[in-house]
Amino acid sequence: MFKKVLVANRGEIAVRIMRACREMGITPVAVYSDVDRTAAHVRFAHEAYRLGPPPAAQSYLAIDRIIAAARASGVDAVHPGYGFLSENHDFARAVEAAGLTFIGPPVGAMALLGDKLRARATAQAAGVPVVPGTDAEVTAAGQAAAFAGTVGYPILLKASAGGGGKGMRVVERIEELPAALRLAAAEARTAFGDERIYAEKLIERPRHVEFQVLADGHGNVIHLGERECSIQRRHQKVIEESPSALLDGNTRKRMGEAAIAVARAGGYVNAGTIEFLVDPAGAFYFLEANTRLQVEHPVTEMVTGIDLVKKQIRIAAGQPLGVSQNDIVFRGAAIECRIYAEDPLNNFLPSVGRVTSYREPSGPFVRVDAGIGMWCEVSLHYDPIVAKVIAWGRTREVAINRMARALGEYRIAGIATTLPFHLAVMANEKFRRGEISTRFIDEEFDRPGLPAGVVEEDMRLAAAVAAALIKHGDRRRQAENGGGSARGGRWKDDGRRRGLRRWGA
Amino acid sequence: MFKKVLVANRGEIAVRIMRACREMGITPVAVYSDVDRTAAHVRFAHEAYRLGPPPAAQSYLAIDRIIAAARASGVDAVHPGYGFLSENHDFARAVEAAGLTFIGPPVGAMALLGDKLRARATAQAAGVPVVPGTDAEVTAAGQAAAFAGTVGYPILLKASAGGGGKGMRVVERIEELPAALRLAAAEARTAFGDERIYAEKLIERPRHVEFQVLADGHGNVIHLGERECSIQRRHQKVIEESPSALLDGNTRKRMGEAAIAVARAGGYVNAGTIEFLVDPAGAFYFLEANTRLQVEHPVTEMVTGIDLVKKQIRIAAGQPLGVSQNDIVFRGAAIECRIYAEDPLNNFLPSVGRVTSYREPSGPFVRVDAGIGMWCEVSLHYDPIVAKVIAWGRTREVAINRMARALGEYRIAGIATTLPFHLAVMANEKFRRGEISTRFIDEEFDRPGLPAGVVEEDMRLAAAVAAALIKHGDRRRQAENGGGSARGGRWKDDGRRRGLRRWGA
Amino acid sequence: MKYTVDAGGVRYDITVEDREGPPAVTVNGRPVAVDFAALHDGRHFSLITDQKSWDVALAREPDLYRITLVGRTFACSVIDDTIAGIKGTGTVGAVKKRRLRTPMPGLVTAVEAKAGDQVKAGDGLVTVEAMKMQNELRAESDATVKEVRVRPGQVVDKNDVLIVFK
Amino acid sequence: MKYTVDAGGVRYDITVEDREGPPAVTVNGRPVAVDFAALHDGRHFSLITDQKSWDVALAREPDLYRITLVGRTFACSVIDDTIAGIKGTGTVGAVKKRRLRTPMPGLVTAVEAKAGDQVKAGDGLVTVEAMKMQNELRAESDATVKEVRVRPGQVVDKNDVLIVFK
Repeated sequence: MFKKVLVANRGEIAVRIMRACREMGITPVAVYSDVDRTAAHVRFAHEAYRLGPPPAAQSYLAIDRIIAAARASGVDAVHPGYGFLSENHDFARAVEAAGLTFIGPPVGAMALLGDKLRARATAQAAGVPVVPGTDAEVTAAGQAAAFAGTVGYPILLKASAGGGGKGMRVVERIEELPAALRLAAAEARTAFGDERIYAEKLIERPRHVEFQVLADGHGNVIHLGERECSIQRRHQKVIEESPSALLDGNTRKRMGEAAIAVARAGGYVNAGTIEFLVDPAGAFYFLEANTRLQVEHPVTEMVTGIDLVKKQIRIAAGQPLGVSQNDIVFRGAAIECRIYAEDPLNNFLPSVGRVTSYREPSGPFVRVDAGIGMWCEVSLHYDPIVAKVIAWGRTREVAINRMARALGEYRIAGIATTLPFHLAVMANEKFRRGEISTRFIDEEFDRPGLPAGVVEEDMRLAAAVAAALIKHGDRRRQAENGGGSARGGRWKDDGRRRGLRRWGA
Repeated sequence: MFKKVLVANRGEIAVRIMRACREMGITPVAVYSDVDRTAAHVRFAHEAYRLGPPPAAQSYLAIDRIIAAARASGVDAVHPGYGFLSENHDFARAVEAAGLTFIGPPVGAMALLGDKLRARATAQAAGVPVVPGTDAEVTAAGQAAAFAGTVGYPILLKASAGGGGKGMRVVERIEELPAALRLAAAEARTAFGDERIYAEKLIERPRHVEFQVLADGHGNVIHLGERECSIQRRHQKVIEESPSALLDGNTRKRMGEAAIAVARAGGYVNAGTIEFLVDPAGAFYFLEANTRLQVEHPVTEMVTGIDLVKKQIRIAAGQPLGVSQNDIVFRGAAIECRIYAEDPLNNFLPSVGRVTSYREPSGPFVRVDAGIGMWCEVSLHYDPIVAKVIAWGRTREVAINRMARALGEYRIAGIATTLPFHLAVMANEKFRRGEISTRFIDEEFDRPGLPAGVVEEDMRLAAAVAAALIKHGDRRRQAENGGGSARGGRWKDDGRRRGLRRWGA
Repeated sequence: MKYTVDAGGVRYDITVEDREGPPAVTVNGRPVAVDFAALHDGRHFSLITDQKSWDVALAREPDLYRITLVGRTFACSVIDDTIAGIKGTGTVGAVKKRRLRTPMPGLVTAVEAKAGDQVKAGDGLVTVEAMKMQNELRAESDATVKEVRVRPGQVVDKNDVLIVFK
Repeated sequence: MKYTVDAGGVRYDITVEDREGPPAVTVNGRPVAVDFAALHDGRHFSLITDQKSWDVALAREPDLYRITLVGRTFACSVIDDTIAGIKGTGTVGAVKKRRLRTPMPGLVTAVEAKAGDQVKAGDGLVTVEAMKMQNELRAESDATVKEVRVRPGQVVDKNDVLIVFK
């Protein structure tokens, strides 16, 4: 087993991976950009190496600097987390060239399944249904129009190297095709350095269901059930759950087998995810493969009891899986809410700043994977995800109620977060009934409502009373201090500390 | 179902119960003594009522004040937690007399099983083995001597109304008997207002194994497996786990059946615990019953997935259990560490003061039930337990490693806590092998060692360097501020805020 | 002492009178039993209003208290009537914002308004790239653009004014 | 600048020299690469020593920094050699404590020493009841009792002196 692992990432996922390392007796090593010098993942690590200035290209995407840190620290292996370099073949190759182990799939499988056109071909060859689409890239509007003629509009143009909604365009009418193709290709070139675009039939009101697979280097491949990830905004998942509320046992079984078939066909080893779309009629289609740990992996951990990061590490170290498909027992339901540093009351605009109050929820069957803490600075340089809250329950309803309780306990002040949005979703009747699709947020949330079970007027009044009493205290201290400025720095700080204690008994 | 529940307790268990209430849509109501005005359980509640001054007799033990708060708030039911009034028949009667529901067993069952002599008789009648002892109280040394003549010394004198080690005396030789009996009776009279003492054979190097039972008002009684609670100090449990590392399947089955038999014989309804001693040869003996929620209930929740507080509330509301014995599936292993405000490096002396730094562990399969938080004051008025850390794993070894990781993450500054002691236990080879008895701490911990995997010298050196750098910063600011006192209140506070930022890049 | 509080757009008239024990408080003329206790840092409070318990966190900004209660933050501005000398003349309320400010630092990637434009509430005005996202800043109410202060490619800091309305 | 630090009973001679970037630090003569960064409140720090990362929390007491690292708190006292003017003469070390103080407030329930007694390390001296427990305070080292300042039944406050040794 490895003695020391470098985590080539930041934020909650770096902390998550280091937790697994510590539990396994492995020394976790952090890397950081200047803006992250006091970030949670640095303070959590056993060793820490500076990479460079804040821009990712000079820090978390700087392959040579990461390799240099890995050499300096003498690690055995590198875990890439998600995002950043996690799906970058060049990085995986560089890690191996340095004589270290890349904790992820083999380079070949990463390249094959990471390319959407090749992945589709792999799935089809394995007998797994794919969304009707073109087998090759489309370079002219005429090719796409011909395809649309066979499946009907709307169609979807997608970047073969794509991800995260980039290089993607919905085309409703033939007239839109030339411009859409040009724009999608341009976006894809900018985002991925690869302008190949292909066309798919647009599945309307689909649900996004993915299967977690685990494969070792000894030919064992199993799946750990599905995750329902239909609650999305701007093509980004915001709430995930396992199991899916809508999958019947037979479909689940067939999809699980399909996921294993794709992984086998792709020569996959390590933890990976096979994504499907499920149409309103219940038919499923292979969508793409994610050749890395997913943000939403905790919901699978909660229902199976299996620590996916530890499995990743053991598989990378050459150990066999140690569990067979029959050993996987699913218990209850788990939900994850991704907490973003965005203001849900102001059009989800990003929020940056310093965390001035911080308290995490805990208690029965609640888990928080966070990358921030008290006094942390949330900067604009990286992904706005600051934490994930995961709740488990014996039923989906219990998990939802527990999540609402946990979200209410979570206090993050100083920056705006999506906590109120998630509270509103947990209280939404359609969500509670499981009536969800990827259009759920657009259809249900013009702007989010209020937490369930709390009367808004009461709450607002309490805030107003608190504000008046704080002002009152400020004024009184100002008077005591001889009329100095109310915003006078240390005088007020000191006054606040001494003076604003409790009135009366 | 109840709409509103008053929690007649404080600290972590009050927060725990309120969490269950919130998840069930029940409004939780807190009561507090003056010293607890800003305590976690008050801030967590939806409503809060003052009881009186800090001494428990005038607050958390003041039945009339609690009933008055219950009436004023209009609750349907009262949850007593553990300790305080949880096993007090008068309180249960007063709650019922006020037309409210007591969330606990019927008064009759509480009285029967709460009395050790009557509980022993009940167990014997149900065919459950008890520790050899006298069937009635012993009032003269001669009676105890006669009993010792049949079972041999040492014997144990115990208060029939007892608990928490009070009114308990080990007697090694006949000469010690008269004084021991007199002292035990005096202690019992002071502690419980009941001086009845009986004698038991002393089981040497026993293990303490208890079974969680759940009984509804419809005749259903099940058990949720055992908890091993052998790691004790001063007759108080400090680490508990489920399952027991040493119980074989057959013994587990027989003990579970015995626990159910005692509960049935006692007419028990609600959640309760049947405690056994297991001798080194593996024989088990009924010890006593706890007619309330136990401190260590979370380990059972983690392995069964059942929320015991919610079950308590539903049972009290008259609902049937909803699960049968066959529905109870045990998964993995869970451990709980009780974090006390005591200094393990200074003979476990109590530590009081203000919490000046606070960060809870979280992440996969870690749970914290805490009654403190940032800026909380830990006073000398109540029990020193401030939090519980619970870790789950697929195996006991995984749970232990996870607990060690979680304890390392837990940061509580401003008061001393038993965190370093627990870290040392998790690293102890005998503990890891499951070689434990109630004498474990005495035998293994003259004084606790250091956290596993951390080299003490490194750590101490880092602390020394930090201290020098802090002093250096203080000095520099002092110089800048024109030689003012280094402990000059606001000047230094302000300087600390502005000045002690990072040096260089 | 009289205070006028704007809590997230709703106005309250609140009086606070010191006395032995907790102060006497009225909200819009109605007495409210209040017990207000600060934790040591002066940034966290426990407020009990008519027995309802609130866990309060405070972030101070210029002319603003951000008050965080369970899962929800209210931007509260307080006018101290005595000092302001306006004694309940009702000047506080939903004041139309005359400037569009950026809530985060970033790069301006698009400007979709020009001086003289009549814009409607919800219209996209300026797009700022931050955190790998294109963030469209929209008009909060109908207004006429007086001045556009940024152009695409410009780097802006948090709270910079992008557009001034008439 | 030279500092002598007693960290939980072990002594370190540490030098800190300011320069561009992180200061130059030696510990017992050996250079240590140090990067020390404070969080906003000045009570939490991130310390990196020779690439090892430490999450540090500070509690200040008179003449004492309590430094909390992972799962462990060290009581650190620092002598600033320049100010103290003793420049490494070795006066810091395991200084025998001349007083027995109570670490918590409570009620004295037993006193088992009297003036003139020779006590040994570990001997129980005074029992203080607090948190429902009887807490026996013991001698830290062999000593002779000079004065007993409390009697059973007396209420004591945290850090009160109970016994003075010769």
